Amino acid sequence: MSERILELTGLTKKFGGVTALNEVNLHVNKQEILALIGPNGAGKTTVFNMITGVYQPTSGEITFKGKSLVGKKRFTITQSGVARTFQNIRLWGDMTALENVITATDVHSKAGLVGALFGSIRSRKTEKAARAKAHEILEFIGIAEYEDRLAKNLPYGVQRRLEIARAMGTGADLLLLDEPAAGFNPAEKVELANTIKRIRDAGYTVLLIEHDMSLIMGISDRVVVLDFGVKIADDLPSVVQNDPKVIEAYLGAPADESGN
Amino acid sequence: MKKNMKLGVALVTAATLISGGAVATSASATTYKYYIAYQGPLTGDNKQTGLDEIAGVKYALALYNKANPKAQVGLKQVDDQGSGPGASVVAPGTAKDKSILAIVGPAFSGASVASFPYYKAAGLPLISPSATRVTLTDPSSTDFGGPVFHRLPSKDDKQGPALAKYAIQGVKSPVVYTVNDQSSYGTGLDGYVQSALKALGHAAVGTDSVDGTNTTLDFSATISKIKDSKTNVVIYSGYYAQAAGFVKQLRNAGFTGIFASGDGTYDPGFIDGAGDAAEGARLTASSAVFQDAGKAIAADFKKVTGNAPGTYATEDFDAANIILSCIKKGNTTRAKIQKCINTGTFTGLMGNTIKFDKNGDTAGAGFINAFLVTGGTIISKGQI
Amino acid sequence: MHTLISQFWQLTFSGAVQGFIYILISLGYTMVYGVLRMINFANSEIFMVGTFATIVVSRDILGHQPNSGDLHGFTLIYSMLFCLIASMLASGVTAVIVELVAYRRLRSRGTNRLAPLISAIGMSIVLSESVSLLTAGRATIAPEMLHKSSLFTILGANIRVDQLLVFIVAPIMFFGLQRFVNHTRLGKGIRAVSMNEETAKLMGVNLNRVISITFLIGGLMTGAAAFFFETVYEATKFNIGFNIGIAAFTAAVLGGIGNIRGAFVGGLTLGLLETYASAVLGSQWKAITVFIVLVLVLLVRPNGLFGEAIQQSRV
Amino acid sequence: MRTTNSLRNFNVRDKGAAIWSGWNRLQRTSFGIAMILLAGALPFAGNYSFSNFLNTPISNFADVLIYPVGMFVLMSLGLNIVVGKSGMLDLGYVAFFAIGAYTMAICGKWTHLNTWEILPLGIAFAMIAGVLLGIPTLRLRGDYLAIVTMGFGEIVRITALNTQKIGGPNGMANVPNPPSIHTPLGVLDFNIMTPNSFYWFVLVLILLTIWMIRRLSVRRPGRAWEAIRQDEDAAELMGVPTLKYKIWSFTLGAGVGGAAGVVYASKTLYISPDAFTFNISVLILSCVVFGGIGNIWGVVLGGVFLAYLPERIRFISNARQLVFGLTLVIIMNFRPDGILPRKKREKLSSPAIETGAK
Repeated sequence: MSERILELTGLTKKFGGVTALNEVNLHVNKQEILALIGPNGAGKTTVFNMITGVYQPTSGEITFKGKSLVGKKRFTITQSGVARTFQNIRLWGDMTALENVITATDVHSKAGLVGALFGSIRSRKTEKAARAKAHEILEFIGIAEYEDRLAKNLPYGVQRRLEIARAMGTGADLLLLDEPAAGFNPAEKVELANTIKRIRDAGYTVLLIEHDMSLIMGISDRVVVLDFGVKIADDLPSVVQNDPKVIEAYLGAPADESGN
Repeated sequence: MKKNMKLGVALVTAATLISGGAVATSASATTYKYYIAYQGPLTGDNKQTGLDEIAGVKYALALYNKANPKAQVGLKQVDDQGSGPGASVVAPGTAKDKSILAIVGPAFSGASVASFPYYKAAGLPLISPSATRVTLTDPSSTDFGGPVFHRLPSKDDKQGPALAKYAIQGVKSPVVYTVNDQSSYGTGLDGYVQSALKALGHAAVGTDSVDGTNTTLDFSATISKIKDSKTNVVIYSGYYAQAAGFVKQLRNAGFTGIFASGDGTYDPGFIDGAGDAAEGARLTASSAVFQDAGKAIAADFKKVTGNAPGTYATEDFDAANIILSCIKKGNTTRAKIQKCINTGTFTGLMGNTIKFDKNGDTAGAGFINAFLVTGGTIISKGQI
Repeated sequence: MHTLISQFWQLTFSGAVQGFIYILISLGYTMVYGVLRMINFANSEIFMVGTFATIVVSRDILGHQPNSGDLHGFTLIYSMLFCLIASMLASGVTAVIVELVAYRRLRSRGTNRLAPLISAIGMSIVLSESVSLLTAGRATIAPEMLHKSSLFTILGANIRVDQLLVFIVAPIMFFGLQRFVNHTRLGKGIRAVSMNEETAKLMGVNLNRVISITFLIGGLMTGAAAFFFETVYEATKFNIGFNIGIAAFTAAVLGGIGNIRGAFVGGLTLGLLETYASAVLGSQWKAITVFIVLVLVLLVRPNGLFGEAIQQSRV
Repeated sequence: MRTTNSLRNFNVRDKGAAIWSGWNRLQRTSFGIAMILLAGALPFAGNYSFSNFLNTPISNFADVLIYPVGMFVLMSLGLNIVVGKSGMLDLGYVAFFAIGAYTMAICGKWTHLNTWEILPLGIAFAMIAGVLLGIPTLRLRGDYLAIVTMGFGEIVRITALNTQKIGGPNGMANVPNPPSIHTPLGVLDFNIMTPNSFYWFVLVLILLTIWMIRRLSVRRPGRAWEAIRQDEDAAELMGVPTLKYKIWSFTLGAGVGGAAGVVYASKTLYISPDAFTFNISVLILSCVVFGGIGNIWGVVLGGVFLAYLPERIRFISNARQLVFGLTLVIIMNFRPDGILPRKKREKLSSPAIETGAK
């Protein structure tokens, strides 16, 4: 059994009287691609929001590399090695693609304000290194040709991929990708699947929310299914695919189409 | 395209306005060899004071130019917004403008202090119609304006005791509450009123500072405190517009004691504003309202300036006349006028004699007139 | 402190009267904020216009003279109604004009949030300076309408008829407005826009119209406040709106800006707080007290007392 | 289509940027030096017939260049760090100006320190005030921050107004002028007869501030501010310690305001609470937005224009504030992003690509 990098135990989140997540247990192994799926409103994004500190869990524990993330500030969570993308793209539109990634690499920069001001050698060095690293990431993702373009002017597909690049820029070990293939055509999806695999092979761990089944089945090492805030399956893709509970969740109950 | 054109039009309009305005002023206004300037608030929150004051200067100047068609004198308007920072902006330029022989003003004490360094350096004589802060003529103070500064109103340290004395006159066991408007004038005067009260053995039982630098008209908390302290004399240090609102609410709240106030309130506007509530108010001031000089001259004033004589109109008229009479005697440099003002003896609108002492106060100043609001008019009760 | 105890009910009553005036003005801020998410900086001048409208109507149209004694009977009733309507209309129309001149063009172009703020500040300068030029910067006195006699004394508090009028009518207007917003088609349109502009547009709400009407209603309420202000204080000046505008805006934020119920609580709280602080610490410290309380409230409740959680991240 | 588009997109800024990017280092440096010299020569403009249209009626041109023009530009640049760079609405910026000015007045009168020694103190006190205000309040967003800062500005003014020890409403007079500076070119005196030296000093402060902003803009702090301004949640989730950088931005802005205050007090020799009203905060904010929020040159232009305009049109005395208000409304309506909007750093030479619509 491989090393567990992230572990959620008994995670519960209530919004007022509504229970969005109920006693969810989940773990992510190092260097695996874990897909988190479920119908709309199942609580997938809520899981992301709690891991990254946007919401505080009502109860339960989140452990990343053996340390609890509960109650931590959002930026310290990112600094400790968890980074995410957003379902609705949230790039910094008035920055270039490269700057978007450099800003993320600043997470681990030691350059201070005074150094920046007086151009200390260290500051100049980190600045150069950051630029090189950001460029490298953009190359890796395959969008380096757009690096001088303002993010808001980029084609949609590039924006989605830039989000991933930005998350990688933070130097995170664990990437949380929230519907990275949304709005993609089949060819783009294939390309994205390859990219994600390459990311995993480069040493990252990926936790993925996605709706596209073929994509998930193609790349995931494991699939976790949520329905109404409860985990109903956690297994290999091929097993989950045939799980009657999962099929019922997706097809059997049309009522859960509402909400998010 | 369209956007840029519109912007262009806007910018061109603005530019025309600026340059056209410059042309218009230089073309329409006759140029004079010599000018006197009025410095006071012509814009901003206190502009009504400035507009009242400049009317007095304009009137004096109109009379002078009519009588001396050969040697006319012009007027420059120096707008300091009644504030120190405003004065700091205009004073250097005014000091540099050699055609200005003397200034009527600055109207406000803070603006005066801010202007002094420039006028002292340029030797530009000043006669203020309304700056009453004591330290302006105190050689030991950093606010001292000598030798260029002169003023006509009497100082707060003369008025304060007089006001205190007049306010409690004839009151059996007076219980006094003082209120100021947080302005430089109001707090200054209030300070002298309070120390005078203490000296008279009737120290104020309480004091409050209402926000008079702005436009608050709600005095309910202050009035509650006044009622709570069983006060029978209230002395307000501040300007007439707020004094009117204050006394109205005070009377409405059932206060039946004496309301007294200083020269900031000594204005027909006080009675207009307060109506019946002004009745019985005791006021002090060192001069008489312009209207006392006679109906005919007051009517002429209005005809010439378009304004009825307002606050400090008498002082403005006198200040301008002092400078003009010096010019008439052939003094056409700042230094000569300075000397003329310092040494001369002048006659005021009310026939009073005006002579300045070495610090710039009117010599022998210190007489304060007492007034009582009776039947909707301000009646003089003589010197106090 | 002594005053606060011995004059407690008197202070509470006058504070509440002041508070009710704040409430009506802060509606001008809060309603506009609700639909536009922008501070209507010109609202203080909208108030100022209302105070002048009251005076112009009563003095120049109805021919009442300042200090010529109070009015009685039928004359009193129609004069007051007439002035109230005039003040509300003047402020309402001014508000609509402000929206047209300062906001509409910028809004339709979807610009940054600060441009409308500055153009509203510009409008506010234009309005107050125009009036200042017309009145030569002088205070203008209103004819007396209601005699300021003490009606009765309750718990040691002296209740005056003009204050009582504000005390009764202002809340009625407030609750009327609340009913209007909650129960009429137009009001629902306003609420729809407040919640989500895009969705409201999709639902077929005419955005420009709703926004104009929101400004109009905010202006009407501010105008009513101006009328009450004149009934109680009987004087105005070109810069009268500045202080009271800031106070009302503070009240709106205190209650939770954008929230109508919040305006009520905020306005009332502010009126009382100001009066109590003046009594205890001295009038000169009242503004500071108010701001310190505001900061403390915002630290505990970052969206004001009744604010919706617009601050919460929407990730 | 193409022509109309390029026409619509034509503006001085892009044109200027295109020329600028075509220059080499030497050309840029010499242009910069020429501009600085030109700015330095500005006080003399009033003396020559070809440039005396710049002269202001009543007020003295060289003094106007210090206050309001120089001070407004300096403060606008400082406020731009807060509003333009990191997107926080600060309506109480005047507080830092006041703290600087009162530091100068108090230390100048009551201690033996001179202006040059007080300058760092004034900046430090303003920055400390910035931190103390920032820590609790910078968690608030948008308009809530606006009102809290506005309150802070008023608190500072009212406290000064009611503290008799520092003059109360009477203010403080006789603030000392700075001592002379001995330069290789001669002695630079600072007194009421030498507005030029003050102007040059303010110019140096302005250039230093511009240098600081430009420097920080292309490094980590600038990126962090930019990220915060554009999407604070995303910034926080990408590991930017937003509160820390917001406090930094607030504090640096405060420091610039404090510096302006020290120079102001030392130049005018007299300060009083009415120099620090809410109106000044609003005016400075107007300069920033009017000129072009976030763009240094726009902000400088806005400060120059809005400070200079009321002085230039003094001849219309009463109506000048009205014209000022109208100018704000008109320009904001037609140039909502200011006269010189924020520079978009996209390289003009990169290949055209279709815009990123969904």
